[in-house]
Amino acid sequence: MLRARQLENKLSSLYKAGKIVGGVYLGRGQEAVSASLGAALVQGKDIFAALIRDQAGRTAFGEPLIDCTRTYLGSVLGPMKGRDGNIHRGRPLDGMPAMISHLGAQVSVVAGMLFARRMKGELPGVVGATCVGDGATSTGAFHEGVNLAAMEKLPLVIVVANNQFAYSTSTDRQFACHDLVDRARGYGIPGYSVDGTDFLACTTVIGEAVQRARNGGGPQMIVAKLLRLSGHGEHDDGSYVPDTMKAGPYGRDCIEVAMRQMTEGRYATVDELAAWQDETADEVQRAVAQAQQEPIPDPYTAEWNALSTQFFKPE
Amino acid sequence: MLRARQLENKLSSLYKAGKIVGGVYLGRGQEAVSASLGAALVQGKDIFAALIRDQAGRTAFGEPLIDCTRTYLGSVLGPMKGRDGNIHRGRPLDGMPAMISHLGAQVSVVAGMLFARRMKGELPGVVGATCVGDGATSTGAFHEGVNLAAMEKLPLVIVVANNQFAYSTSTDRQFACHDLVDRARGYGIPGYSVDGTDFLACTTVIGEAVQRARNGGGPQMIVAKLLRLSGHGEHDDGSYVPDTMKAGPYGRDCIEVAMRQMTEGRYATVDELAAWQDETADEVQRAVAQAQQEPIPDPYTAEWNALSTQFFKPE
Amino acid sequence: MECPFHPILQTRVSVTYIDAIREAQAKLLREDERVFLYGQDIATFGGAFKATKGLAEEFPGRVHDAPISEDAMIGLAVGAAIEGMRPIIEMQFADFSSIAFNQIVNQAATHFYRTGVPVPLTVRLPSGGTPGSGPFHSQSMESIYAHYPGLIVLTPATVSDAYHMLIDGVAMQDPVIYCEHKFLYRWLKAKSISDDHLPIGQARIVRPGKHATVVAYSAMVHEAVRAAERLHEDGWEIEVVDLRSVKPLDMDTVLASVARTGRLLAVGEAFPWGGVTAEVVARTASEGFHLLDAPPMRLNARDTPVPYHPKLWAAHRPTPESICEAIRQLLSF
Amino acid sequence: MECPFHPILQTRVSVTYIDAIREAQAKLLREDERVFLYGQDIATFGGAFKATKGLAEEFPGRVHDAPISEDAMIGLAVGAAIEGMRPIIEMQFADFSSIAFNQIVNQAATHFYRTGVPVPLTVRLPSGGTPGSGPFHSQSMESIYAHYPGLIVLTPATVSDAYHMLIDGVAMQDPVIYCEHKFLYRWLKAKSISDDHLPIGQARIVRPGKHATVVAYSAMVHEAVRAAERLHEDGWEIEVVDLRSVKPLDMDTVLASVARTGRLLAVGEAFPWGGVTAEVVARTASEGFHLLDAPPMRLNARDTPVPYHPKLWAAHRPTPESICEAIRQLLSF
Ligand SMILES: Cc1ncc(C[n+]2csc(CCOP(=O)(O)OP(=O)(O)O)c2C)c(N)n1
Ligand SMILES: Cc1ncc(C[n+]2csc(CCOP(=O)(O)OP(=O)(O)O)c2C)c(N)n1
Ligand SMILES: [Mg+2]
Ligand SMILES: [Mg+2]
Repeated sequence: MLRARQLENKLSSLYKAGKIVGGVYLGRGQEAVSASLGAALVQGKDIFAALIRDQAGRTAFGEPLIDCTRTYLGSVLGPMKGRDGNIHRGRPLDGMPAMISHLGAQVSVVAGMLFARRMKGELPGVVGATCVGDGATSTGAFHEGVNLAAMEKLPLVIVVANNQFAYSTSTDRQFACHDLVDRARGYGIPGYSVDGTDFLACTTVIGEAVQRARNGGGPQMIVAKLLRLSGHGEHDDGSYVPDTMKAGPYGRDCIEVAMRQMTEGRYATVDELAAWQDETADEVQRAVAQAQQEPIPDPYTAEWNALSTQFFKPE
Repeated sequence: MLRARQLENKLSSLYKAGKIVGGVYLGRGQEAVSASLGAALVQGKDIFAALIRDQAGRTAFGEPLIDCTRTYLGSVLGPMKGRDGNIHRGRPLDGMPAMISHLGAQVSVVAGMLFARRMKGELPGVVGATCVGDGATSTGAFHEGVNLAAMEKLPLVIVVANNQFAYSTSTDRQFACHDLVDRARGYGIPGYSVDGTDFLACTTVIGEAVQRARNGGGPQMIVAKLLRLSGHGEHDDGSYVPDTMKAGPYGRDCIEVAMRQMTEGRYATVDELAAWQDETADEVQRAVAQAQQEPIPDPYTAEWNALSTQFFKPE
Repeated sequence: MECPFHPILQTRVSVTYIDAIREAQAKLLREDERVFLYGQDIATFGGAFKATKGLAEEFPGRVHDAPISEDAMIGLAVGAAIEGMRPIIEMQFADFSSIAFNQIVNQAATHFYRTGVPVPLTVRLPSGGTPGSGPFHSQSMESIYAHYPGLIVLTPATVSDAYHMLIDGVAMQDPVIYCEHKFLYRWLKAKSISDDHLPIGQARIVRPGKHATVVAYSAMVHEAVRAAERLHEDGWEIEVVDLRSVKPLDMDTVLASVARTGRLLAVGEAFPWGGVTAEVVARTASEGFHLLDAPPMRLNARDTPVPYHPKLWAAHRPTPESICEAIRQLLSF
Repeated sequence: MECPFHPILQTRVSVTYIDAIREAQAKLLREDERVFLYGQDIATFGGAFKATKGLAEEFPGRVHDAPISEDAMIGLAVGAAIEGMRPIIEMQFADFSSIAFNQIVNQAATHFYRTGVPVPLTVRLPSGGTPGSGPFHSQSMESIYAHYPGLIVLTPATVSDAYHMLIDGVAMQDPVIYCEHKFLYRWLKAKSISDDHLPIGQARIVRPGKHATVVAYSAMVHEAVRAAERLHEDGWEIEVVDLRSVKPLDMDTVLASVARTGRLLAVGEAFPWGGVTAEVVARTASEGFHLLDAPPMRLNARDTPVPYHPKLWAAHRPTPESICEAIRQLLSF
């Protein structure tokens, strides 16, 4: 979580300094939710389809920081080799599918991965998880994917981070239901609500849902309420977010809450946290420095191959 | 209802006699639901996007029988002029949009018609309605359409005819929820259940929902349970429908139920119903005979114009 | 050598195009445990066209009825392919793949380029027109998918190709769009299927000739052959090339044929703007300009949706008559 | 005569391509009460590219934020158009129209043919590549939509065309796919916009020449002009044709140009299989074979998804350098 925040702060400065082309999308304010999910999953076994604001979840799941910096900075040594950027990275063979931009589209992909695992005899035991935003719940792909997973009774955990906005669009232009958790019943799956700014609540609720999926309980939906604490991307100042909302219950910073919860609950001392913060700051620095030194793609030697198949011509 | 059943019986024989090319899709068993909806709407004012099994609703809404026979028989005088067939007919300017095959796609079209009516100052007062099957609820288009209508608070009435099958696929391969009516809450709209074989219940529940929409109550969802009493199309004998289901509560014929309800409730006498039946049989006969005499499309004189715009070339 | 067919088939006197598709799937299921089928009404019912008849019983747990969720069906296939499976997805009609368009062109097609991980999945598209099937059950979408990098688009025209290309397509590491023509399903029959077959990526000279080359694919191959037969009566020898796959496109065979004949007509059943015939003619003009003795020609369907009425339908797509007419025009230069 | 621009614009020294799009929408909203705008983040926020900045305030109740439901957005537009409205739908990026693909090609495009009732709706597609935007925010989908009967596909390359073609497109009775190029948004400026303009359906000679014709559209027109300028230094006079709309395709202008030059290069930013360049080359070869003194050529993007890294991106699409090279090759025949 901390690492993610620090990494993202760094990405933001790199973007503002013109070192990153394209866009930078941050998960500020969503770290508690995302990290709780990533931490509840087991790398090498489970599947985590991270979305746009899941740096914290990725880190918690075990994605190395360098994957992030390499992808943002376009290093050819990164998992996407400069072919795709930023949050679109992944390592599908390590349980980390690489998102396409089209919202909602990853839900059925994770379902398919789980479906395959079942055919291979690996279920129950494995969990597949993905996050979506409030806006993504309006997509047909989300609906089809969740419904299919429910019908197939797959161990899919869907975390909906209702951060009150989809880009600039507030939830009243997105849906009319009282609470998105009401959708769960319509899919015939359990739904849970959680305050996304409350780290301990997130770990508990999400951790339990993951456990239920793991034990054969079928798909689980968690709806976390919170507020996006940045613009949609770093090009956006988010000036449309009303001050009242920022001052409201979801406006608090989950990282601060988590730090307090850690110390108050005696999970860690203030000193330990500070030391940890220094350590992660170093790690981030190193990951950025390393990626910056690495080669970027060379169009002249690049392979332009959209297919893995090579068609040989007869002589 | 009666007219629809008789018409459809006739279509079935025409199909079996090779007089209709393509397919014939019947609404047998669904007449009570469909007719209740069609009858609750006002032609010339409301919108009714009929779907695959809505002959009864179309007739009740006021679509002339001849539109049906002309379209099935390919008369150039029909609303589709032989360019499209069977259930794909409509008269969009008279509040009867013409369905495309892709399930779920009509929901947002009706929403758009209502959206326009609102911009033109015709709301509240007007209702737009459409039917979908249990299978169509799995489409992304259905989800996006219902959600958009709910968000826009449009007077859309959605009738889900859960006839236990989508083609050959039973509902356990379609969704996992206990009852499709549970979806309504997730969209933030009221949902009602009704026994689709019970004509009086259908008129009451659907009639009231239409009224609520008309009065500004926003979208309404009605889920009717029933059994499809034919194959998917007349090419399909529906042999996959288990006998227990046919013998079960939804297996009863809504037309028989309706006739009984009419006589028992003294809405009509047995004689009146019999006379009515004769009359409609005549009407059906005339509509078929007329369409059969009419010209079919002539490819040599046909206009091949997908655009209404004519682009003029400069001299 | 004959293929080791399922007993059902061995006792038949002839094999139809749809039999071949069914048998190819049976063989794949039998021989490769990574293969599974997912599609609407394909399990107990055996599919809208019976292409999977009996397979659910024969291969328990390997043939699954899908909900009406084409987008999620392809998403599922991509996910399963990442995990090493070889899903075959049946679209009930090619036309409904429009719902899965995003997952096909953006998820499946880009996956290997983006991540280095291939997604070997096959999408079966029952394609093309039949009388009375109308605007939404008649489409030919090969040109749409071929436009996108990262997809292999197969268009078998014969019973043998229907069989072997499905097997070879499923064996490929990349996403395959397998366009099977509904008109050929039961109409096209073969005595048997031999093991000999061309690899994917090679076109085939169906009928040799020297006066003009007609390039076609899928059902249009048969219409082109009919046209060639008629013209043969008048002494013309028309070479007919079956592209077999539209991506990859075997321009070598096309150019070699045009080198022999000097004349080219490309025939397709799809809409006239762009598409296979444009690609074939454009590439021939670019790569084989000096081979051409006359302007290359195209014949496509008309520029309207596919009409419902059989009379209109028959005039909407190319027919032996209209192909003959086009060839005569081509020969008159 | 100058257009009666919004005060904001009148005081500016120059008008950008995106200003023109904004102003065209303002004018349409002002003058035609049937017009309304529907799209993600277009109301208060003014759109991802600010193409609707301030319009929600200026025209209350006429500019609506959409949910992330591209399929339903186009369904809504079709319904509203049936009812006589003139919706303009903004896709946030052309690439996301893949979600609306079915409603565009099957609902909107077939409506007039099937029912006789036209559906005058306009879909704005922010198209084409920019550095760093990657596989899903860079696509050029004009060829996909142009393949389908029933759609008009506009590809303005200039500030004036961005303005007038949007206005003229919205006035048309049929569904219009308006492909606006993101690279041109702020980079392309004009002093002002005159009222003079060509009708939709006519291509334009951007730069006259006599040695070869380069046919391009959208952003590639500017790359082609740059290439022509470079070659001018070597004494070559290259004619550049801006197609303006890819459907309808003004072959008269293309053929007239090729008649003058004898040589054709078609340049497009889309994927190489099929598409606009194939259609242009195929039709020129068919309809203007005798005009050609050399094999007609094509230059497209490479056959991979659009890469993210600016270095790769720049090598993926045609550039003035690669266009120059192609023209030199064309001239060497
Ligand atoms: C299908 C689709 N339409 C539009 C977009 C453009 N887009 C990218 S992010 C975004 C907002 C997403 O909102 P939400 O799902 O709430 O996630 P958040 O950004 O709030 O985390 C939009 C509209 C997209 N990526 N995919
Ligand atoms: C998007 C889409 N996929 C597949 C089909 C093919 N199809 C036509 S009707 C049908 C079954 C529909 O079932 P349901 O919605 O329950 O309606 P019912 O036929 O039972 O009235 C299917 C799969 C289609 N029309 N549209
Ligand atoms: Mg959000
Ligand atoms: Mg049903």
